[in-house]
Amino acid sequence: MISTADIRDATTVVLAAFGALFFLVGTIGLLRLPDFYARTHAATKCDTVGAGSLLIALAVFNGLDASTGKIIALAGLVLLSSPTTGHALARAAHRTGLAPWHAEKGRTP
Amino acid sequence: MSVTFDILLLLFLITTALAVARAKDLLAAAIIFSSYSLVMCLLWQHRGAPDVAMTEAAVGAGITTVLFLVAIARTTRREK
Amino acid sequence: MLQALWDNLDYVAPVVLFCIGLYIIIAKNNLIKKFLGLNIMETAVFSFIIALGVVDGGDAPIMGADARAPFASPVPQALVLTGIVVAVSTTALALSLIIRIYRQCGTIEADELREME
Amino acid sequence: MLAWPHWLVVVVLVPLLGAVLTPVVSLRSRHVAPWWALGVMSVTSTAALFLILRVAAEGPFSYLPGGWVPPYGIELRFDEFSASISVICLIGWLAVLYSLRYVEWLREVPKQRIPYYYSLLLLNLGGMIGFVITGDLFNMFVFLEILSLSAYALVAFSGEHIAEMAAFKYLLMGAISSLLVLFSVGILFGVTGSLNMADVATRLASAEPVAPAALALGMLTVGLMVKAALFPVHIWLPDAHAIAPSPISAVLSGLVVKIGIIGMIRVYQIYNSANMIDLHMLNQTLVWLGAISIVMGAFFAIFQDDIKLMLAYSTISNIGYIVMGLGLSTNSSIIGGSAHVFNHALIKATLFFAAGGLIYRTGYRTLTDLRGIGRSMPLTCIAISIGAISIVGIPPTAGFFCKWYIALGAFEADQPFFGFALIFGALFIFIYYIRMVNAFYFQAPTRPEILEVEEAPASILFPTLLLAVLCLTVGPIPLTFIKPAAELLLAPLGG
Amino acid sequence: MQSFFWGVGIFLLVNAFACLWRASAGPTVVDCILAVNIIGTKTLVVLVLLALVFGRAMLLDIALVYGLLNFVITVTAGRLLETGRLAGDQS
Amino acid sequence: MKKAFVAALLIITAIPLLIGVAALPPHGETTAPVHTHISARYLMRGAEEAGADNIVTGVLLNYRGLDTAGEVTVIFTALVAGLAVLITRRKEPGAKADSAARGDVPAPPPVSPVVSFVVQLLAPFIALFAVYVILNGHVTPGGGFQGGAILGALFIALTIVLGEGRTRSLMPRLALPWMQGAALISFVVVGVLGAGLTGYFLGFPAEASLHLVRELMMLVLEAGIGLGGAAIFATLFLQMEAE
Amino acid sequence: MKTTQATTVLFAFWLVLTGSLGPLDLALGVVLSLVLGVWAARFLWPQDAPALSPRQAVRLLLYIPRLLASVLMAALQVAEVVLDPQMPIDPVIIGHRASFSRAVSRVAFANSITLTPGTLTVDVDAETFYIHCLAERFATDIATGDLERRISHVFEE
Repeated sequence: MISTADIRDATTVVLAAFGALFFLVGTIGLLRLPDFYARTHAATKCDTVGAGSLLIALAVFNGLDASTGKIIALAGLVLLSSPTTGHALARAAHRTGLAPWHAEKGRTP
Repeated sequence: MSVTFDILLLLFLITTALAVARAKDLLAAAIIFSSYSLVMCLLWQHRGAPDVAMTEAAVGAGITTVLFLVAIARTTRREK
Repeated sequence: MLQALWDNLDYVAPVVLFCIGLYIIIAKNNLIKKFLGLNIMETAVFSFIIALGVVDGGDAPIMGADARAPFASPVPQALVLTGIVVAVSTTALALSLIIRIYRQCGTIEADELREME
Repeated sequence: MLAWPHWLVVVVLVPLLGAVLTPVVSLRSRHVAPWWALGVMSVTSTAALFLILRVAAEGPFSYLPGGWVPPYGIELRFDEFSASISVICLIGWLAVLYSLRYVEWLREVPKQRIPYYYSLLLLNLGGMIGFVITGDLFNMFVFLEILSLSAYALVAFSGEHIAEMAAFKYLLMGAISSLLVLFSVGILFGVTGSLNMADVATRLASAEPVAPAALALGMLTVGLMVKAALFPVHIWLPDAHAIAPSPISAVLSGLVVKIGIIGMIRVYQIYNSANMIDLHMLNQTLVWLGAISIVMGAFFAIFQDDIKLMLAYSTISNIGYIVMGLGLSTNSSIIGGSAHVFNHALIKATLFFAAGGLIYRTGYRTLTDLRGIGRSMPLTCIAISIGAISIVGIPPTAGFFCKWYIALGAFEADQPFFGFALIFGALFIFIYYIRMVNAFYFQAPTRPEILEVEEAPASILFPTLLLAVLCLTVGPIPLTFIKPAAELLLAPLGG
Repeated sequence: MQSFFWGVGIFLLVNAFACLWRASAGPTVVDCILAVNIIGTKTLVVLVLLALVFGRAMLLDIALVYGLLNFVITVTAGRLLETGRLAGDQS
Repeated sequence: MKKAFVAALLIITAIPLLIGVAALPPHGETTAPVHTHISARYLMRGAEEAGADNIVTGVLLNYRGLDTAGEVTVIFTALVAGLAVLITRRKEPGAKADSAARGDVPAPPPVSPVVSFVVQLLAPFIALFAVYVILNGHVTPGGGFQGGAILGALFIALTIVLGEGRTRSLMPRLALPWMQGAALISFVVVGVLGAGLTGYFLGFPAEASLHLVRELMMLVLEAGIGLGGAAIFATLFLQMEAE
Repeated sequence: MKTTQATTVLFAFWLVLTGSLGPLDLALGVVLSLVLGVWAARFLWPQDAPALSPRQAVRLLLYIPRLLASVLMAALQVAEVVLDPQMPIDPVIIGHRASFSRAVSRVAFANSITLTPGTLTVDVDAETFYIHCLAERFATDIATGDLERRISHVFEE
């Protein structure tokens, strides 16, 4: 017997696992990538997806009530602020003269 | 699970505190301090103190850090 | 003794943090760094006081439809709220002083300032 | 009037509210600020007067803000020790009056800052009053913070070259000590589950583990020791007190360091009545620290040329007297020690006010530069001399009675060594004050122009002389007043 | 479900722990700010998880506060790094 | 030498602390004195006695109202102290042409338009959220101080993206001291009102007929603390930044 | 127009926050969102308001799924790069000229670039967007002006 609660739980688990996976990718990216700009790529994208899908998972789990709106608002906030901070930091780095890493030289010029 | 979570948070706290001690760049130290406050906020949320957690998030991680940033902007970033 | 320390881990961790903060204050020369250390100490003390009010499996002391006993003690939380405000006030004043010191002396390293006196 | 219950909350909230409104009233003209502060202090002093009359008539009483019975709400409690708010109000009032001309004269200070000066001064005084009359441990911490924060800023106020550094040193040590106080309030709360002092005392008596309570006691002692500038942790004091504007030096040296002592008295009262820890070892430590402070403070003071620095070191040694008196914990030494809290406040305020007067007129602050000033500013110098003989402890001045009682206590406690240390310290103090008086009256001026200066203006001279007269006359009064309270200190709290 | 949420929480916390290494090791300050920002995002999700585990919807407010302030701090720090001043001058 | 001193000091601090805290009543058990004495009553009857579902707010504003009055005074002290330390001669009213005096310092480059836009887009929402936190402090976590801090942070963010000139207009000169002192002033007003109603300073009427009044008194306190906190943080930031 | 829209959105946010329909809460919400809406429209957004006409709002709603899809793609691509032991990247910074008349479209463009695979907006001048690409090939979508057209379709027309 599959009840709606089971479907809800399954969806939650899948989405949450998906989000967590992307968080992990983001972390690995942050640790592994060679320079700041590349790390920002990993950070902004994976965090947006990770946080977004985890939050949606939680919203699904929560069902439809007042607090779901808050979770959605949070997801929206992440969707808006994550690329913006990424851009702000990249700009700061660029303006202070941090040069990007190049593959052929294998190091920052 | 809850206990593991707790111990992990405490470890996290100690590590961040040590990272603050270690950072040579004051800006980095102040920013890491904000994440220390944040973890503290998480810990208090976990301990059933949401009011304090919110205050810590708003004041400890927010206002205090910004004040530190202003002070760093007005003085110097390097620690000798 | 060790068993007692392990049982009271939530009290011991603030002590460790307290000592780290103290270490930063004593060992570091930079005034802003010293104040980061002081903030760590303060937060450690707050965390100790919060830990006093914890109940295993306790809920936040906010009554309402979805509240269920037992509750954490509200008094330590009220104390810490006040304490946080005090801490941020101290920090604000100290940072103002640091800015002025830098204006006047051009440095915020304690040993250089001591030489200047 | 006497029975009106709200005086107890008026006396603490009026200065605080006055401080908050100071920037508001001085929006149009900054010259309103001092008069406003004077008015606020007058109201406060009136309230204090009624309170003291009431406590003299009917003994300790309390007020419950919010109407909650003690362990549940905060209790403001007025007992004989709280009568020290009389000194706070008196010196506070005089300091405001004194600042009227003095602060305008400070060259480094931008005029826009001046309203904030009065605001800070009122906050400081309000914090002290609150600290003295509260009966709740955490409330005590809050008021401690109000008064400390304003004190740090007042030290830095003069804007002189190293003022900010002195203030920062003070702030760093003060903040750590406040933290220790908060930590121990937390521990006491953890052990007893209460914050009201009387309630903590009764519950502490039956508390099971002794170690946390002992730890709290130790931390409270260390924390309050820093505020009181006792020997190993006194290093912030000389700079801070010497660099602050003179009226502030008087308030800091006369009143703010005493807050640490009054805090200790309150805390030991809790532990005394709980009777769970043998305080003997702690007392012995305090006596030793007090003795070392006496000798060290006096010794360093001898070598100072700057009069304010000299007075600052002398504060350390006088704190030593008080702590020694408390530590000996015999009846007469406690009476002497706690009476010295009052008397030293008067004496030190006189000295700093007078020194400020000299600096105001001449612009010099070292003994070498001020030689021969006695001829041109006779009244101020008489005030200094009265303060000097009083602090040395020559009868019949205020200082004599206290030191006599403390020495008596040392012999009573069968520790005559400390009695001798006390006399030895007094000898040192005698030497450096003689040096000062000698320079003012009997040496040829190094700076001829100081013979031309006038006597200080009335708003500066009046507080100085008033306090000098009080030094000569009121010495024994605190002794009689403090006696019942001192007996209370050895007896359980709350009866 | 409770234990699953705890598991996810612990997993995210471990992740955040790893990010801390980047924050501490640098090599530049921007890396540090970025890492702390990411720790902030992860922790925000953990805050929401805690709110659901405890079953108190009101705890979501804290996550919202933190989300907003994390943004403000990062922007401020970036600005400080970029120009050495904070207040902008857009007249 | 110094290292040995530091190590010694840390050890003599740590050992007594550890011994002390190890002997405290076991962590997390309901039998500890913390839970059995005053907290028990607060939890049992606080919601009706103090009139706030959030017991912490009840304790802060009602049972221990004087502490909170002291707390807002502390932060006001920090403001006054900061101003007293930071105001320098350069900013005297006569020298209005301030920017001319600083002419040699080039104006800082503007913030990235993206950041600026996003902050401006979020600003009204943040403000609304802050007001929500302030006004709902008695039923949800939060309260005047937290909301004030959020408002302060919003002000700071706006100053960063818009420049000081445009945000200053949020703080008119004549109203500013009132705003900074709002917290303690509202405490005194409510306290005196309480004294009139119950006979005790800061007393909150407990009669059922006056519940609305009690609610209103709490809201005034929260709003005062929030406004005061925000104004103080904003002023401190501006002053430190302008130094 | 601006004010009405801002007020409506703010009121919706207030409903989400309070989650209650009590008359007091509603009245408070109306008053607050009115005040804040007027403040935002007059003070914050005097020139470049983020207001949208109904048609643009519909287009925005249609655009968001595409954006989410491309974020997902971007995350997968990062995962591919990160989990590959060789790390096949060759970063370059390119400049791209795009002219928009409204601030909101510039911001949307910049953030969309950041969220699409392999690209990151580093700096924005009046007209030029400096874009950091993990590899040259990721920039094609932007270089052809595809994204730009989509954005102007939503916000400009």
